[in-house]
Amino acid sequence: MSVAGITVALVQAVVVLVGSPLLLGIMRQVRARLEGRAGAGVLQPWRDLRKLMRKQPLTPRGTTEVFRMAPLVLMATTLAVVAVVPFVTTAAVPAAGADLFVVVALLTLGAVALALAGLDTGTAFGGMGASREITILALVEPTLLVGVLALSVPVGSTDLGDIVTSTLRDPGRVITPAHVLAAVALGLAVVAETGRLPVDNPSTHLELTMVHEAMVLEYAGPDLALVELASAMRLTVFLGLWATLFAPWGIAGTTGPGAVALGVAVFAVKVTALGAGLAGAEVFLAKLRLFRTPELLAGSFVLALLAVVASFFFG
Amino acid sequence: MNAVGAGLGVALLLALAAAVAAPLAPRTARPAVAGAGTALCGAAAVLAGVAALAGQRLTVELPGVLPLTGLTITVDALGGLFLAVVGAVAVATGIYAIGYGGPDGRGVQAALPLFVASMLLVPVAGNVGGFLLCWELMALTSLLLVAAEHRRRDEVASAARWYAVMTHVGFVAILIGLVVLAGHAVDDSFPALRSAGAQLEPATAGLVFVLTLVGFASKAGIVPLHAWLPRAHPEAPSHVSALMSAAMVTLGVYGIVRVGFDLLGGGTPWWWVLVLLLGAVSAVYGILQAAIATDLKALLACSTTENMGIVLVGVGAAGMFAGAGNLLLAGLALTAALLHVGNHSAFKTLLFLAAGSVLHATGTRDLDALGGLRAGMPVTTAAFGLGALSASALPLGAAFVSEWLLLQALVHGLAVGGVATAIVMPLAVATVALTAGLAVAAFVKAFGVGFLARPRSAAAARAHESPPTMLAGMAVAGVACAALALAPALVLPAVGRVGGALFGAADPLAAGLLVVRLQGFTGSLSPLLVAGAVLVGTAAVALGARLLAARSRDRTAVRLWDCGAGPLSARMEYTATSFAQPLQRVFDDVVRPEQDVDVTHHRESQYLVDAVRYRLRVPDRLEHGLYRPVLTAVAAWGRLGARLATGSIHLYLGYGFVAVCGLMVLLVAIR
Amino acid sequence: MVLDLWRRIRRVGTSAEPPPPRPVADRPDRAVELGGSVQLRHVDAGSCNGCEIEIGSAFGPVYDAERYGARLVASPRHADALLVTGAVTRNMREPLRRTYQAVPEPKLVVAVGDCARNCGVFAGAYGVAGAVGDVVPVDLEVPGCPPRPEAIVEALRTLTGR
Amino acid sequence: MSEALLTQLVGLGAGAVLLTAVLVLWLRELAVVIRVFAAQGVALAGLVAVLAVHEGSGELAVVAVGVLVLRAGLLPHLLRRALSAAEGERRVTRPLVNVAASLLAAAVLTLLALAVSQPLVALAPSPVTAAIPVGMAVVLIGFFVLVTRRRALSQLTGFLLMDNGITAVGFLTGAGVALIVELGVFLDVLLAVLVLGVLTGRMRDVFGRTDLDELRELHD
Repeated sequence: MSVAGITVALVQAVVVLVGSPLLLGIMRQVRARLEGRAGAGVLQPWRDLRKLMRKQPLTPRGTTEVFRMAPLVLMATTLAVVAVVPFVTTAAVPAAGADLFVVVALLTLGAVALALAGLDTGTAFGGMGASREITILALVEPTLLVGVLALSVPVGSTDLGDIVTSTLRDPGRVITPAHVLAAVALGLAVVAETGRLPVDNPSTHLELTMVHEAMVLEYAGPDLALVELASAMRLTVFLGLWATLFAPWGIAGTTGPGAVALGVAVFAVKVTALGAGLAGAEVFLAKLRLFRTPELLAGSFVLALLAVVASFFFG
Repeated sequence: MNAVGAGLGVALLLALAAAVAAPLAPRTARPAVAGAGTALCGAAAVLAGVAALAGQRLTVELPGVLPLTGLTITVDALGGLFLAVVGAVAVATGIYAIGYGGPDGRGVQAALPLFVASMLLVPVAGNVGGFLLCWELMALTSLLLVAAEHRRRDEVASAARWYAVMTHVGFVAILIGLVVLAGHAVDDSFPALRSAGAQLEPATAGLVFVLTLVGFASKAGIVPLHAWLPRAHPEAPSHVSALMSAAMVTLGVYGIVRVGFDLLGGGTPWWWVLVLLLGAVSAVYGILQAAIATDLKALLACSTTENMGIVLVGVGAAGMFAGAGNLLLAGLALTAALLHVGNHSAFKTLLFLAAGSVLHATGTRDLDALGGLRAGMPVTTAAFGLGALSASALPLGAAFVSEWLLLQALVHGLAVGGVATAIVMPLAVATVALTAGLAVAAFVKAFGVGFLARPRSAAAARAHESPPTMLAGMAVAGVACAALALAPALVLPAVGRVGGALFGAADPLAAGLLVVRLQGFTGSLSPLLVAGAVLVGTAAVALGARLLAARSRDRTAVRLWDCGAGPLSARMEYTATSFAQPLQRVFDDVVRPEQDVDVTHHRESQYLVDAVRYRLRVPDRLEHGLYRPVLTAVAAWGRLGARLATGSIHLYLGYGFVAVCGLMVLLVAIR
Repeated sequence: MVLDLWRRIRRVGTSAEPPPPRPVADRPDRAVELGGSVQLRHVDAGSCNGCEIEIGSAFGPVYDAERYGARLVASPRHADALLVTGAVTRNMREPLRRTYQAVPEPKLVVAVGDCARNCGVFAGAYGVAGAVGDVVPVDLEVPGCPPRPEAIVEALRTLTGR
Repeated sequence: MSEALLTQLVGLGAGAVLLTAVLVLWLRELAVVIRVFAAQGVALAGLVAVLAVHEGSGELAVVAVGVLVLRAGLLPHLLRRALSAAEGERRVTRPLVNVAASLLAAAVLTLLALAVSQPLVALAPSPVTAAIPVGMAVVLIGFFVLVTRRRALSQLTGFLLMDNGITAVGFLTGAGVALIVELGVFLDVLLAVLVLGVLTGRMRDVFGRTDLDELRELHD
């Protein structure tokens, strides 16, 4: 991994770290406006984080190291993914690591750490959240990997860098049925993984309807800040991955400062647009019952499978 | 006499010595003698296996040992691999057995080293007679060990019965298959079989393959022949469960590879489609049972079925690729499968030993009654955590590397064999993916519910750490897991050579210590870098959080948030059953749980509920569907036979006499 | 169906009223420490639900308390301030105290409504343990039975300072 | 038009047809299902139009217009009328097989269609014939809908799905379906729809619902 590679990785890490709360703020703002409210402003998530960092850290009695470590692992896995994925430029992707299977597995590892923390608290809500999160996680996996298969067949590699460069080389591929189907399938998978509507309602106050929130009910102060920040970053990463796979334009091919700056700008625009669109769509959606989500995921799986078939039979 | 011969000979001698010494030793010393002997024997076997993997060969003819055929010992790379795997498992379990003790009857303690010795002989037997002898010896000794505690618990007896019947049905299938094959060869040595298998007409070859596949699959716990596995493994003493689940089961895979690729020379594609489909079904079904199981050791046993299924997916894919003529990809798929065999042995040993130590400390295997073990037994908790991480195919875990290789093989194989692979591979990928997801669920449940949170029973609250020898046994397995997870390059080149050699292809991958790179395709993985990134990231985040957090306020312990009401009791915690409930409900059509709710009303008024009892059973559907009819039929035959057997000795002798005369008449007739 | 929902949104536009001038009341310095972000845990210590309705409308589109950086959360661990309504009943005395203990420092308590301030009409009634101030330290009080949403919003703004 | 562009367009059209078929299986609300069916008609017409441009045959162009009018206009309209006549019934279908399972079944059916239609494609390999499996898959999925749906109306959509699939296969095999044949097909489909519409009406009069399970009562 070269010096340029390391600098690019750092740039990406900083961009996602600083930008993801802003993305969250924008999405909340869009929602607020569509609901006829004024909204707390784009910077509000950052204010929340700053305040949480200043607050007193608490350790509930009876919890183990797992509870303490989970936020750190969640952040670390997300950062590791951010460092290797070619969000900004394909030139500096490390030889090993930008593999799509590795990326998916790393993101799963973070979610698993948080689920273990939820079980570790020993409260009913923690266990409930963990159980639901893991169930959804298990059912999303086939869609993700089969979608990866569909994207990697025409390229002959599961390496993100190769996929992006080859898509840039012939942009027509983006409107082949394989790509369209895969885009829809992975879009659904992203929604499920990031816990947005209709799979999970991130702004619910009812414990019994929670999935992700229920696992973190025991966290307070800096730990909670880490969890919130990491969740925002995961959202950014998933949206960014989707954009990188299906709209790779603007990703630089070199590590020159100008190219990188442009890449950062385009990345920000793409992710913001996706986030705003997602938030806008959420206004029209109601949360699915937990036991209706398998239908959604089965559907996305079928689309992914059809994408593979299409990529084989229509090249 | 080279290193292989020396290692193997020493191993067998040590095993025999231990088997003789253990019964003679005083009752208290028996486990120590048997355990130490087993461990040393395993160590010697590992040396032999490594030497064989390094390229040494050995062929010994022992005509006197066995009538008619004699016993031929032939050690090649494939055999060496399984020799090393079995030996390594034996080392860990042997050390563990010293402290675990378990049932200390003479026979049982003598059987342990014999079991290991027979398992070591199976992959090196070089002729049909010897192979079958070792296979049967392995079955018998393991049966002895499974039945060890039959006096204490009835389930043990029933489990042993199931195991005995199924393993012998499998043995008969293998016997017929290999004898049919040997019938076409000049003698029963494997080289002769090899040359005979080459010019066998497809129908016969297919028959031989299917027969042996049935036998070996029943040993490997492949659906639908898995029924004995979730019975026998939980009921056996834990170190025996580890030996069976991590070592013996893998020999089924050895048999399939040896017969299918080596002796029959690849055969026709439909064989391998069959193998792949069997593997896929086993993987999903096994892990689904594991995900909803609440018995810790039953969960591990089901996950064995799952892992063997994944291995068979790899083997089947290798066969399909080889049939399509892409030997490089075939080598890659088989390498992935064999590496997964090794990984599975490592983490399954660790998991079963940890589960044994839990059983030892709390006396229960029921996850719903465990929890909060972190406080009482930190080392066991850490060990199980490591094993669970390795088993759930997540980065930093051992299984991740092999499943990554397998997925790479499947992805690149999509277009290799035309429509056939184009239809099978996506399903295979989906299967592996679903299996990985459900494995995460199963092991998060096992670790999170079993070891974290608060104890759910008095026994779990009183749990204490196990004696040092048991911890040492776990440590050995743990080190193996960590090594395989972080530096697969230690073993991958050797395994790759085995995979490539079977198809006469080049090494499918180049494994540097840092990066594992596929040959012929772009694709590389660096477990070390991934682990490093995660660990460095964790440290960095922790540091950053410390710097940013307010220094004025330091971390304080508070009571759990119980919504302001009284203290949370253990009954309010999520149990394994409740954790698995969503999955069980999603897969309702597959697992068909039987649940009944009975509400007893209050004496005064039926509107006041006195108590609600909810019972949930998840029976094995396949078993109900397939085995019940067979069992009832067998029972009917038994009643029929009872009519012949009236108990009069003369009648029995009469049967024999009539039979002999009839035979002679027949001879006269056909002459 | 989606379309006419969209049309309705277009027709209504933002229904939030323009923000009134920032309140002049002096802020508790623990509130200053929070820096413009206050997350609230609402505790019903024995209220008649009048105050709940007003709180609900304070967070509704018209008054939109969220625009000032206040937010209701589901767990006291996430909260900076407790929003307590109603006279504290015997059964709620201990839970209220525990909820207060569960909030990490720095923490504040807002007593919403007359019952919360001085038991209102329920003063001395059977089962009433006292006002909120008798159980946990109160930093801010919102008078009224029930208090108008404007008053609640004003109190929240003195906490967030926006 | 160029080979590459043809491949693209045929691929897109076929993909759209298949996607709509899957959606019919996925969605519960009948009104939405009918809308999706109309979309499929549009996609089918587009496919035929692409072929027409490719072969430069005016006849095909006419057929394309006909397909558009009938399958995107007339049939959905009839279905919608039948649905509005079914006022008061539950407008949500209750399939015999749960949705997730039927989606997986659709996946398997697609793979099956691919397997069986390989020889057909092998006869004349071209970007056009490459899409034949999709037509097959739509036929199978339509049949599946026909088998697993309770309500007469949703079964009707299944039947029409099958017909769309058959039409698609007909055009893609490049057999150049004659205009007259196509018209004949149109007519008898129309007839079938009308007949079934009338039947559902009568059923409603007799049973008050169009749940086909009720027909069992006719046995005795």
